[in-house]
Amino acid sequence: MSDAPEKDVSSLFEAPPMAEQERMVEAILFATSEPMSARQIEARLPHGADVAEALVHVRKRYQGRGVHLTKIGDAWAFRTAPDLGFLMQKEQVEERKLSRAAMETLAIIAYHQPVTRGEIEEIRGVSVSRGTIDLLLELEWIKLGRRRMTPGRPVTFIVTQTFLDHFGLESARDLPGLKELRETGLLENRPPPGAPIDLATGEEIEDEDGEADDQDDMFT
Amino acid sequence: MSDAPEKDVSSLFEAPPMAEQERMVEAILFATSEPMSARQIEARLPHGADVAEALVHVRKRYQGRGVHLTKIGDAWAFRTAPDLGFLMQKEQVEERKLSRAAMETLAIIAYHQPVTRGEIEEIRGVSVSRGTIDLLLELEWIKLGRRRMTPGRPVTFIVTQTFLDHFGLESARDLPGLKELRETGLLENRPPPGAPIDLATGEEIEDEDGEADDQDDMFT
Amino acid sequence: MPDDQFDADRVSTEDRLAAEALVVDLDGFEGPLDVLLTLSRTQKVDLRKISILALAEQYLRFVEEAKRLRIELAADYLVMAAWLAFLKSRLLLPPDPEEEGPSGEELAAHLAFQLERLEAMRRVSAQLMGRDRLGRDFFARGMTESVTSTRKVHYRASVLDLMQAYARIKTRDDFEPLHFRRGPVFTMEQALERMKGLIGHAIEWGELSQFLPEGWILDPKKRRSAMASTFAASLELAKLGQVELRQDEAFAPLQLRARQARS
Repeated sequence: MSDAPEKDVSSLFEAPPMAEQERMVEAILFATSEPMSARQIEARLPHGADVAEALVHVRKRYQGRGVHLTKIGDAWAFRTAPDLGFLMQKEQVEERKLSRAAMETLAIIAYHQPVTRGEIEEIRGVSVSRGTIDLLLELEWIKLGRRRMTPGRPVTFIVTQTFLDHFGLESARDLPGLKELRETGLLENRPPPGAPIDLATGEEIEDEDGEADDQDDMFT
Repeated sequence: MSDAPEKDVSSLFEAPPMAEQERMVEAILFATSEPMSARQIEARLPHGADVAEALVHVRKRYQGRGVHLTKIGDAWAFRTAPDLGFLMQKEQVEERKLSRAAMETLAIIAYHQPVTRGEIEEIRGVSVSRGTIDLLLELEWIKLGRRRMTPGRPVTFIVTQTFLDHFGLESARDLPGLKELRETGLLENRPPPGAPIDLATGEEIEDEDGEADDQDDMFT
Repeated sequence: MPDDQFDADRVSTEDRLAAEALVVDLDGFEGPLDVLLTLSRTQKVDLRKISILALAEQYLRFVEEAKRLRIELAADYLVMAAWLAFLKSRLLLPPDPEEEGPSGEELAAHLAFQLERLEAMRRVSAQLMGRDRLGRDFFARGMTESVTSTRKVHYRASVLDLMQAYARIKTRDDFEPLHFRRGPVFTMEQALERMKGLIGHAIEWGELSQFLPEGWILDPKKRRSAMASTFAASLELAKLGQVELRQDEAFAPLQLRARQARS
């Protein structure tokens, strides 16, 4: 559609050159979160663009590449080349936020390591469920330290290199102390949102995912 | 050790041709929105692949396209070309407007990193307001660096890969105006003459000798 | 001379107006250094050539103006005023060879450096914010692919979560409404239950304190409760003929062991 005379008169309403339209379609389809029909793409492009042609070009450009432009119904999307599907297997991750109980237990271990389970319970004021410790062990964020040389020789917990990597820390000592937390405003004067505390008992409210601490009868 | 058996074994795991490796890298990076380090990519590729070389090829292939391969710290990601941003209004995320204090604090951390809270306050002449550091941590634009080996061993802050990604920087060395600031000596740690007065608190500033090394880490 | 006089008056009128404007707008300023930087712009010169003496005077007028208008200034503004008054005297008076410390010129040079540095940080901050930004000018892949086959839960937690969790534990007590809280008590029943479980293994003499339950050892209050109930429980067990108790002398640690099977 674009001919020689159009080239030098690049008016506001003129469609950009095809190479440019192709770049645009490529970018739009890359960034979109769902497949888009030609009409949807067209609505985003400058007036006068030829979406059908641009799509043909993009499709050709990606032929034989690691990613293909594929048509799904009447919509278009970039998809991994079918023969490379095996590379995507590890991509399947479900993001989940760590429960409050686990977060607090982890924080205590990070700040007080090496620390025994009994000490964690003393600091948190509630008992620590086996599941919480197991999860942290499984994540390899904590590991067993030396046994305490006290009767019963309880095991202690310390944080791991994996923990430091995950939290981007050089060492657990780099975590700000209470005074520093207060100074930087991290330690707020109000309970942070989403941190319900049962004021009547000081006990923890169960986490949504049902990972409650076992409220042993220990303290009652 | 004879050559023959080795060869047989390695042939089992022989790396695919470079063109194929390139496709794989392309597919892997296309499938994720998070930057991936060469090592992470390598872990997904068949044994013996040369990720560094494949990345060079992919980067070249996408030069001038609607989508670019960008380097972010030591990681890589596909990003749309900045000049096409106007097409993507629908994908634009509502940006949280940063306060002037937060923007300045961020800039000070980026240009002076690793930097302590005291130093930020000394530069801005006011105490760091409650929640500023909190907000920047939450955005994952800053993180904790090593503690300063000075009295009190204060925590330090540095910028993150997410920061680099957000501002389209390949490394902290590419911060705008960095060279000029260095040349004019404005990034030097110049202690106040004589009895130092901290403008933020009216207190004496800690002895900050011998930390010039720290400061150079990022930029040399 | 008259020219100078006139000049000084004119400047001071301008300054007064500027100071008034600043005072009215005080909320918009981020501390004394910010005010100084704003004032320095009225000199309309390169920050390197700025007159710190003039700047100090401008600032002092600003503080006076605030006082006249009965506006309460934050302490750091007053600290700065005091310091600038000191600096001014140093700059005006001939140097006293007796006096220790840095010269007025050194102090002025450092203040100029601080102002220049702050301005530079403002400038680069604006440059940084004006860059093409992810999610606004350039974009990440919108349709991340995931092949359903291997499922892996990825737990997300940031260092901020970690610090907040810790801060939360450490401040929890602050948020509790006032109510009488029964101190932690380790009951005699609990102690008895526990001792019965342990006593079978206590073949050798051991001190009573070794039998305290985990979690009741560090906090002195809890320790006291546990000690009392454990002691009572051991008396009870002695009465039942299950343990033997001994004490070398008054106030020496109490020792106990399981009563030998046949006696």
